[in-house]
Amino acid sequence: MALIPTFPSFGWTISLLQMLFVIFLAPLLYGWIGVVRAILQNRRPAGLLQPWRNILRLLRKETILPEGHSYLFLFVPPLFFFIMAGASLLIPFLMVSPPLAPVADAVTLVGLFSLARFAMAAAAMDLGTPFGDMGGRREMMVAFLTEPATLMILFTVSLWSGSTAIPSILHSFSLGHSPFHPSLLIAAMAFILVFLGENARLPIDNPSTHLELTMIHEAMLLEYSGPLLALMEWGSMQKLLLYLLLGIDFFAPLGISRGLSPLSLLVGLVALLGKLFVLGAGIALIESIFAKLRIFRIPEFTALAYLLSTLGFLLHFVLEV
Amino acid sequence: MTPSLLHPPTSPLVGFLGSALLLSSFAMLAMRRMGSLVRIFALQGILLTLSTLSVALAAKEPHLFFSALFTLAFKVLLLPFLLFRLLERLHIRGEVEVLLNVPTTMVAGLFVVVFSFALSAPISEMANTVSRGLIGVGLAALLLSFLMMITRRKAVTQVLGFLGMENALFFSAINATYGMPMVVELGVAFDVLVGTFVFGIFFFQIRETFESFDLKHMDNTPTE
Amino acid sequence: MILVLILVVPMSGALFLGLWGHKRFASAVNILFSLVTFALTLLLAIRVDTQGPLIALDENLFVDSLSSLFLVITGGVAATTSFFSLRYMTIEGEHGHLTPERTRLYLALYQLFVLTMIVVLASNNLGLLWVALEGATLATVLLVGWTRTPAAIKASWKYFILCGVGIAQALFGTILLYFASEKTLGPGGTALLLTHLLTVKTQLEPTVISLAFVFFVVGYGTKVGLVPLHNWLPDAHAEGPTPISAVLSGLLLNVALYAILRVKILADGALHSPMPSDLLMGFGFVSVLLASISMWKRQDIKRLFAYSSIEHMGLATLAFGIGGPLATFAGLLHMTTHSLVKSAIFFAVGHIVQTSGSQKIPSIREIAARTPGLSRALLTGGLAITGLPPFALFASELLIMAEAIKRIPYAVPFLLLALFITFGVLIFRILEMSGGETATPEISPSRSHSRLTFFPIWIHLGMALLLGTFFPAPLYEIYQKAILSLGVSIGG
Amino acid sequence: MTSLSATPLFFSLSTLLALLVTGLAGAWLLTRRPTFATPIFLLLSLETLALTFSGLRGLLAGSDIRLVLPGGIPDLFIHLRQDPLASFFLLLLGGASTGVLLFSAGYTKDMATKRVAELLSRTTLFLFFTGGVFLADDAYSFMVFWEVMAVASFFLILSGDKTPEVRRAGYLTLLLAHGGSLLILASFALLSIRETPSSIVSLSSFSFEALSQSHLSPKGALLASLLFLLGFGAKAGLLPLHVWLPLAHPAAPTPASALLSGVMLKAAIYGLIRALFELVGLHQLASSFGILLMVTGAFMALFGILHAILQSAPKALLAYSSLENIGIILLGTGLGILYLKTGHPLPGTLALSAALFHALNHAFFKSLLFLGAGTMIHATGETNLNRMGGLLRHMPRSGTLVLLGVLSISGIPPTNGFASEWLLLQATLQARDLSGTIQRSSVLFGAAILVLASALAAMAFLKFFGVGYLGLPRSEGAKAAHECSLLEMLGMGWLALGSLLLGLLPGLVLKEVVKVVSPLTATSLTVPPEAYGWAWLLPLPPAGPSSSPLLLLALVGILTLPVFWLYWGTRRGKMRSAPPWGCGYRELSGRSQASAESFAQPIRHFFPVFFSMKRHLPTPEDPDPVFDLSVEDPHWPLLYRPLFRLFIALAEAAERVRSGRISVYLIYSFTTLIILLSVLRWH
Repeated sequence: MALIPTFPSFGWTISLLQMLFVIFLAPLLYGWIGVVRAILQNRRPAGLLQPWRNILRLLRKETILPEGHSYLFLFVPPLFFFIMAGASLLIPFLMVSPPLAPVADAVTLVGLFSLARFAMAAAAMDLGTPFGDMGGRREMMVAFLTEPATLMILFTVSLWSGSTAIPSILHSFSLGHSPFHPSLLIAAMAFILVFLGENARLPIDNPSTHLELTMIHEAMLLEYSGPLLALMEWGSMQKLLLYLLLGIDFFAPLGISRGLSPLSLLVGLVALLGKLFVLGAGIALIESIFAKLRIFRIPEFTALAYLLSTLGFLLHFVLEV
Repeated sequence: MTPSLLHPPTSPLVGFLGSALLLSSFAMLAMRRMGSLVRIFALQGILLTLSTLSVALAAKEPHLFFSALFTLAFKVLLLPFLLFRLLERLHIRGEVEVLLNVPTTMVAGLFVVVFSFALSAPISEMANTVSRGLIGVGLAALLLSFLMMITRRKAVTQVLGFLGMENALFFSAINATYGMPMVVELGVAFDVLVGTFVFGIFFFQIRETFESFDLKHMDNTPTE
Repeated sequence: MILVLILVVPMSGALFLGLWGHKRFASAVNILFSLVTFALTLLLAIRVDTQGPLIALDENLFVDSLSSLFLVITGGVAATTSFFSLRYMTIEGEHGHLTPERTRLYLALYQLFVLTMIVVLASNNLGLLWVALEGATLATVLLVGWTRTPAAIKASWKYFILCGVGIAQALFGTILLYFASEKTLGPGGTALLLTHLLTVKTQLEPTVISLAFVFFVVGYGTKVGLVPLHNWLPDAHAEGPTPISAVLSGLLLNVALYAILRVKILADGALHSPMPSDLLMGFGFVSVLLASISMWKRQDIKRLFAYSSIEHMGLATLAFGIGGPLATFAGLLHMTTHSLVKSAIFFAVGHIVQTSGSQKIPSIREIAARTPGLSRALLTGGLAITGLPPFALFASELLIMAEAIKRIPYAVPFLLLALFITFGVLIFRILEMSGGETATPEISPSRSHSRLTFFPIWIHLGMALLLGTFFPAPLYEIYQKAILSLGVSIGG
Repeated sequence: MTSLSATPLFFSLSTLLALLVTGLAGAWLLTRRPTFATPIFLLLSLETLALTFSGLRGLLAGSDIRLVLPGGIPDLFIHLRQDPLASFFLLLLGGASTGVLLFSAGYTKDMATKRVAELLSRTTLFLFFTGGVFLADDAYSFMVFWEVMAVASFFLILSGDKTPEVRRAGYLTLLLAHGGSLLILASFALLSIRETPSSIVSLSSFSFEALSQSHLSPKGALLASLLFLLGFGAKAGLLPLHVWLPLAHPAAPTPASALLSGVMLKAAIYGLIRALFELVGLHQLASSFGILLMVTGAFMALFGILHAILQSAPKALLAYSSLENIGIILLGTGLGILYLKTGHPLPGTLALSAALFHALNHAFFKSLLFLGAGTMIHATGETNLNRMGGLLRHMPRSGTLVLLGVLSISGIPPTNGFASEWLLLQATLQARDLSGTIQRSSVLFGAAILVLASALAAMAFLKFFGVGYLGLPRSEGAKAAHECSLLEMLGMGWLALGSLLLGLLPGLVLKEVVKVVSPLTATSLTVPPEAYGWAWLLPLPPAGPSSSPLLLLALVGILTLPVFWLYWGTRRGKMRSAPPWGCGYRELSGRSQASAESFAQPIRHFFPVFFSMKRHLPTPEDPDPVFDLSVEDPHWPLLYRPLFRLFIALAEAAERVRSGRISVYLIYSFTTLIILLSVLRWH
C-alpha cells in the first residue's frame, strides 16, 4: 500500500469522483428510501428528488441567527458537512485503495465520525434551549454504545488482515475468504443495528417527525435555519450513505474494482448502485415494520449491538483461527 | 583441687532450714492477720541468718559471716521494727483481704513448689555446694511470694510479699553459690533498704490520698 | 579515670541539688551538670573509639563501643531534657504547681536517675548492673509520683510493684548465672564480670544459662516494656511529669534493653540453640502487634506515645532477635533514633499539654492556631516516629523488614500491618489535635514560646534527619564495633 | 566530573536544586515582598522549562548516566541515574509543571500572601522530590524521594481551604500512600534476598543494580510484582485503593490538583514500570500477571469514567476521569507484558509505547483541564456545574483551550488522546497472534472495554463542556463570569499547545517513546520507510494500518475553512438574529436547561452494579414530595467501612488485656514466667 499510487492523476480523479458521488448521491438515496417507505405505507411518494428540493430551498432561504449563540453554532454545520465529504475521500468504494486511504484507517474514520457527532451535540447545547440540550444528550446516550460497537465490528472484520486499514481489509477478503463466517454474520447483524442507531432511523429515532419529546437528531437542529440547516441535513444524508458504503466494504465487497481499468470501474460502479438500491429498500422495509422504541429502551437496543459485535470478535477467536 | 573436695556434702541442718523457710513462705501465704505476717517475715529473717551461718561454718567462707550478721541486723531487727511502726502509725489492723480464698491459694502454692523442684532438678544435680537441691527451695519461695503478691489486696501485704521475694533470692544466692560477691550483696541490700523507705513514703502518700490501702483504689479504671 | 569521673559528676550533682535544689539557680545548675556529663560521655566515646575498651575500679567498670554508644545517647538526651525541664518547670511554676522543696526533690532525683543509668551502662559486673537498674527504678518511682495526684500515685505504685517484681526475677537470673560461671571462673569476684564471662562463655552450663536467660528476659524485659510485661509503662509515662516521660521512654527502656543484650551474648555463647533469639523475636513481635492495636483507643496523648514506645522497643528487640550484622545495626540505629525522636515528641507534648491544660486528646484542639510552632514540631515528630523517610527510623525499619523477610517471612505481613495501623492512628490523632489552621478569631496564638523551648526539639529531630540522610561514616565505624562487641561477626 | 557536568543528569539535578532553592527562598521572600509572587512563579516556570529540555536532551541522546553521591546510609550512597525512561518522565514533569507554574503566576494574584507562600514552597518541594523519584537509582533514596513526595502532596492538598473535608482528604491520601510504600518496601526487601548468608550482604545490596540481580522463585517473583502493583497502585489510584483520589484532587487548590493528577499519578506509573521491568525484570514476570494487570486496568477505566459521568463538580469529574486514564495506561502495560512474555516482542513494545505515550498525553491535557476547571470555579465562584453554564461567551479564549483539552481527553482525532488510544487499539488487534483462548479473550475484553470507555469519555466531557461552557448561565456567578488573566491563559496555552503537537506529530513522539521502551523490552519497532515521513503514524510497517492526524486536519480544514470564511465574509452583516425558537418555548432561562445529573441518568440505569445508590421516591399521596438520590462509590460500603469496623473490633478486644488491676498484671508476668520455664524445661 504505497502512498504514491501508480497513476497518481487518475487515482486522484477517482477519489474526486468518490467525493462527488457521495455528495450528490446521498440525497437521492434518501429520497429513494422515502419513496419505498411511502409505497409500503400506501402513501403517494414525494418523489426521488424531494430531498434535493428541500436542500436547494433551504440554501436559498435566509439564515436567522438565534440570539446568544457562540461561534460553535456557526462553525459546526460546515464542519459537519465537510467531515462527511472528506470521509468520502478516505473510504474506498469505487476503487480499492484511493490515494488518501492511508490518511485514515477504519478506527480513525470512526474517530472522525465521533468528532462530527461531538461537534453537533455541542452546537445543539450551545443555546441552552431545553430541546437542544435534550437532543445532544440523547445523541450521546445512543452513541456511547454504538461507537464502541462500530469499532468492535471493525476489529472483527480486520482480524482477517490484521490491519484496520480498509484497503487491506478488502484485500484480505479478495484472498478468497468467503464472507460467510459466523463471526462476520454476527458482525453484520450488529452493523445493521449500529447503522440504525447512528443514522437516527427507526426504531431509534424517527427522521420524519418533529414530535418534541421523542426526537433525537432533529432536536439538535431545531435552531438552525436556511443554508446552515441545509448543510446539517445534507451532512447527515452523506453520513447515512457513508455508513452503507462501509457496510458494503465489509460485508459485501463483491465487485469492487481492484485495478484502475475503466471497465472494472464501471462494473464496480454498477454493482455498487445495485447494492445501494437494494439496501435502501431494505432500510425502508425495516422502518415500516418496526415501531419506535421508548427512549429509555434505546440503550438496551444499542447494548445488543455492542454485545453482538463483541461476540463476533470472540467467535472469530474461538472458532475460526 | 576440685570444688567437690573443697565442700563436704549437704549438712542436714541446712536442708532443715531450707524446708523451714519454705514452710514460712507457705505460712505467709496462709496468714490472715497483718501483725502475724510481719512476725513470720521476721522469723524468715532468723531462718535466713541461721542458714547463712551454717553454710558459712560448713564452707568456711569468711564473708558469709558478715552476710549473716547483716541479715540479722537488717531483716530480723530493722525491717520488722519499721514495719510494725508503720502499722502503728497508720493504724493498720486485722484481717488481710484476699482475692483468692486461702485453700485455693495453698493448692496453687503446692503446684508451684512441685513445679520449681521439677524445674531445678537438673541444676541441683550439678550443684556441688553444701546445699545441693536448695535452689529448688529458693525458687519455690520466690514463686510463693510472687503468688502472695498476686492474691493479696492490701499494699502492705504486697510489700511483705516483695520482701519475702528478696529473702528467697538471698537464700538461693547463699545456698547455690555461697553468696554473691560482697559488693553485689551490699548493693542489693542497699536497694532493699531504699525500697522499704520508698514504700514508707508511699504509705503516707496513699493514706493521705485514698484513706485506705485497698489496692482496688490503686487500680485505675480500664476506661482510661 | 574519666570512667570514674563520669560517675562522680552526676553523683555530686545529685548531692548538690539535694542540698540546694530549692534555690532559684538550681535548674541552671542541673543543666550545667548534665552538660558536663554529656561532654564526659563524648570524651569517653572518643577515647574508646581510639584506644579501645576502658576498665576501671578493679574491673567493676568497663566501657566498650557498645556501651559508649548508649552512654553518649544517655548523656545527650539527658542534657537536652534538662534544658526542656528548665522551661517546663518555669511554666509549671507560673501555673503555681510546685514548691521549691519539690523542685529540689525533682532535680536531685533527676541527677540520681542519670547516675544509675550511667552505672548500668558502664558496669562490668552483672550484679552491679542489676543494682543500678533497680536503683533507676527507685529513683524514677518517686519522680513518676512526683505530682502527687491520685492518678500519679497509682501509676507510680503500679510501676514500683511491677518493675520491682520483674527485677527480682532478673536477680534470680543473675544468681543462676553466677552459679554457672562460678564453676569455670571459680568463686569470688570475677565470676560476674562481663569481661571474664565473655572469655568463658562457651564453657558455661547450658541448662543453667538457659534458665537464667529466661529469668533475665522476663526481669529486664519488664523494664523494657515488652508485652505482656509492659503494663506499668503507659501509666508511668502518662502520669509522670513530661521531662520524666521523655527520659523514661528515651533512655530507661534503652538501658534495660542494653542489659538484655549483654546477657544475650553470654546465652548465645553458652547454648548452641536459637532459643535466646527466638525468645527475643517472640517478645518483640507480640509487643509490636499489641501496641499498634492498642493505640486507637487511647484518649490520653502521653499514653498514646507511650504505646508507640512499646512498639518501637518491640521492633528493636525483634531486630536483635533476628541477629546478623544488618539487623543488629538496624536495632541499634532504631534505638538511637527512637530515643532522639520520642524524647523530642515528649518535649512538644509537654508544652502542648501545658498550653491546652489537659492531656486528654479530645480536649486538645487547634494547636496549629494556638501554637503553630508546637503543632509543626508535633507533626514532624509524628511523621518521624511513624518511620517516614528521610528520618532514620525509616532506614532501620527498612533493614529490619529486609532481614525479617529472610528469617521470619510469615511475620512480615503482620509487622507491616502493625506499622501501617500505627501510622494511621498516630497521624490521625495528631491532625485531629492540631485541627487545621482554622483562624477563628477567639483563638489567637498564645504567648509565643522562646527559642529555648524549641531548640531541644529541633536538635533531636535534626539529628534523626541527619542519621537518615547523611549517616556519618566514622559513626558507622563505631556502630560496627558495637555490633562486633555484640558478638555478631561482620563478613564481606 | 568535567565530563559529568556536561551530561543531562547533571543538568537535571542542578535544575531541580535550583527549583528547590528558588521556591523556598521565594516563599521566604514573599513574606516580605508580597508583590514578588508573579516574577517568582515565572522564574520557576523557566526552571521547569529547563528541566523539560534536559529531559528532552537525555531522551534524544538516549543517554544513560549513573552517578553516586555521598550521603544516604553507609555502604549505600545516593545512587542517581538518568536513562531514557527517567528522561521521558522528567520531560513529562517539566512539561506539565511549566504550564501549571505559569498559570499559578496569574492564579495567585488575589490570594493571601501567606497562602501563596505556602503553595509556592509546597509546590516546589513536591516538584523537587518527584524529580528525585525519577532520578533515584537505589531503594533507599528512591523510598526517601517517594515518601517525601507523598508527604508534599499531602501538604499540597492541605494548602486548599481549611475545612475538615480537605483535612480528611489529605489524611486519606497520606494514609493510603504510606500503606502503599510499606508494600513497596516489602517488595524491595523481597528482592534483596540472596542465597548468600546474611552476614555477607551489606547495605549496598539495596542499589537498583543489585536488586535487579535477584533470583526469585516464580511464586516469589509474582508476589514481588503484585506488591509493587499494589504499592504503586495506591498512589496511582488503582482500584480498590483509589478512594483518596476523588476526594483529594478536588480538595487541593487548582494548580496543586493539576500537578497531583498530571504528574504524581505518572510518578506512580514510572515506579511501576521501573520496578516491574527493571527490578523484578522481564525474565521473572509472568504472563498471567500481565493479564491481571490488563483486566484490572480495563475495569478501572470503565469504573472511573462511569463515575466521572455522574459527577457534577468539574474537579471531581476530572479526578474520576484520571482513574479512567490510569486504567488505560495500566491496560497498555499489562498488554505489553502479556505480549512480551508470550514471545511477541513487537506488539508488546507497541502496547508499552502506547501506554507511555498516553501517560504523556494525560499529563498535558489533564493538567490543562484542571486549570480550566480552576478558571471556571474562579470566574463563577461556584463549584458545581449546575451553577455554571454559558461561560464560553464570557471566556471565549480559555474556553477554546478547554475545548481542545476536552476533545483530546475524549480521544477524538486529530488530538493526542486519539493518537495514543489508536496505538493501543492497534496493539490489542495483534491478539490474533496469541495462542490460548484465555489470553485472547482477555485481550478482547480489554479492547472492548477500552473502546467503550473512550466513548463514555466523550459523553462525560460533552457534559463537562456543554453544561459548563454552553447554554445559558445557571447562576448569578455564571452571569458575572470574566475571562481569566493573561498569565493563566499562557499556562493553559502552553499545555494546549503541548497536547496539540503531541497529537499532530504522533510519529515523532512514537519514535522517541520507543527509545524509552526498547531498553526495557529489548526490542524496537521497525522504523517506517522514509516515504511516510514524520506526519504519519505507522507503527507496524509496511502493511500495517496507518493514520495521519495532521493530514486529516489539513483535509477537513482545507474543505471547511474556505466555505466558512466565504460564507461569513459575504453574509455576516446581513443576517437577521432573533430569539431562539425552542419549539415555541419562550421564557428561556438557566433553569429550563438540562441539569448535569440528567446526563448521568441513563448511565445510572444502565450500569447499576457500579454504584451504590440510595434513592427516595415520593409516593403519589405525598403532600410535599421530596425526591432524593445519593450515589456513592461502592468501595466505601463494601470494603472500607467493614475493614474499619473490623479494626475497631480488634482494638476493643485488645482493651481486655489492660484490666488496670495490679494483681492481674502480676498474673501476666507470673504466667509468662511459668510458661517460658516449662517450655524450656520440657521441650
